[in-house]
Amino acid sequence: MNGYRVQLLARYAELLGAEELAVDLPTPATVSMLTDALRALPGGSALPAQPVLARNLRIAAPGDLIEPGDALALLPPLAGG
Amino acid sequence: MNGYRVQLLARYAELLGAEELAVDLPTPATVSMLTDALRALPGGSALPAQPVLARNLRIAAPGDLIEPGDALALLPPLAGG
Amino acid sequence: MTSLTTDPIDPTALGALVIRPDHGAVTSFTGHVRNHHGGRSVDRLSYTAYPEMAEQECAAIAEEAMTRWDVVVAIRHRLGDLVIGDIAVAVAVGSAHRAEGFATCRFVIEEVKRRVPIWKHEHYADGTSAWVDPTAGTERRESEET
Amino acid sequence: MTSLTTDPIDPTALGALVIRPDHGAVTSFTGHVRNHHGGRSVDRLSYTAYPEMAEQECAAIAEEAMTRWDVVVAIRHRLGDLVIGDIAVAVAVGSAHRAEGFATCRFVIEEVKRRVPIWKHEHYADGTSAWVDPTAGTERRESEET
Repeated sequence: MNGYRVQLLARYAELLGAEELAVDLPTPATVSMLTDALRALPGGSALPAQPVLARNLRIAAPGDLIEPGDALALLPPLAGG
Repeated sequence: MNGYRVQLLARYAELLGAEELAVDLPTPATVSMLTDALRALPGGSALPAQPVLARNLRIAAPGDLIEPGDALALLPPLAGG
Repeated sequence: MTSLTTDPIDPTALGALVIRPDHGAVTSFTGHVRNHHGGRSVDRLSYTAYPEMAEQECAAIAEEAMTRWDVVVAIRHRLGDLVIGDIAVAVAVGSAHRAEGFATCRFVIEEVKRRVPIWKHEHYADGTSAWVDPTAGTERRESEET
Repeated sequence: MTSLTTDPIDPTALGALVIRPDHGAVTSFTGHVRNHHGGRSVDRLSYTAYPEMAEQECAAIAEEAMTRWDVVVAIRHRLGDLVIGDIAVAVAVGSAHRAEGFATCRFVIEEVKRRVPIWKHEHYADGTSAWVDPTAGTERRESEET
């Protein structure tokens, strides 16, 4: 098991009641393992089935591997501009 | 014969050495009669064969009639913007 | 260059950043806070970002535009509380010719809306508020978005 | 509204004229004095107009645009002496959506260049000067004009 820190942005921070969470996952861990773990948390059921995760400032695919120390952030649908 | 006052703009004022000229023309007079008369003046030979004339703030055709009291202006090729 | 700001955006100052002595054209777009959205009356809103990624995306968009066209690009997006009429986003493009200025400016604002991680929380006249989700209700989005 | 001015043009102020509370987009174009033209080095230039007709044409262009699209249009053209980088012409378009903002802004600047009786007298680095004639030398015009 390894620990991962995830930032939650905008509406997702409200849903999960935190701007950052720590999640433990088996190794090797994928993006979808992390997002599934987040969806299992209180408030997490309102997340989409495959919420968008940024890994090191780039959008990651569900099957991408993540590593402890990665900058991870869960992004609601963008609404800038 | 009637008298017509014509404004000369930009380069055409330089060519003809005046910002406004008075020209006498037989009645009825057309745009091309006026522009031909201007081309016969000193410096006027550098004008194009059919220079653009505005009559009452609208571009006129060579065959259009002009009347004394019309706002007449000879316009070089536009270069705004 | 920093694209995110909590200060009011000044289009004149932004345009001055992209003008070169050999360039004759500056094409700009500013997106302003509107008084309505999705049929509801909006009083004010606040923008929040994932700042590190938003800065990186803005820089990447400008870089892509400047690779594709012979232009200079500046992007600003305001964060925090805004009221009706305030400028939320501004794009300025300096170019030699206006055709490429218009093409670049349109490209950049489309990419900013598509790629930059920024979110909008609207406060309505009836006292309620909501996060804007452009993926919810395609019809509304097409008719409402600037 | 008066389109001709001898004062410096402020894009921020012009944009403020076209923004309505229900509009989210302002698209702008500014044309600036360049340091070269037709292969010659330009120091400064002066613009002169046939003012009554130029005002009428600017008003007519704005009116045509506002008939064709649901937009608010402002046009400014500066007259008199300008130096490199100065704004010679500015168009600002307020709209609900950005597509019509871009379309209108492009239409207006094209029409201003095509129809508004204004002339440009360029002063070159070598001390000479000339009236610009866009009809003389089509190739140079296409490659040089903003």
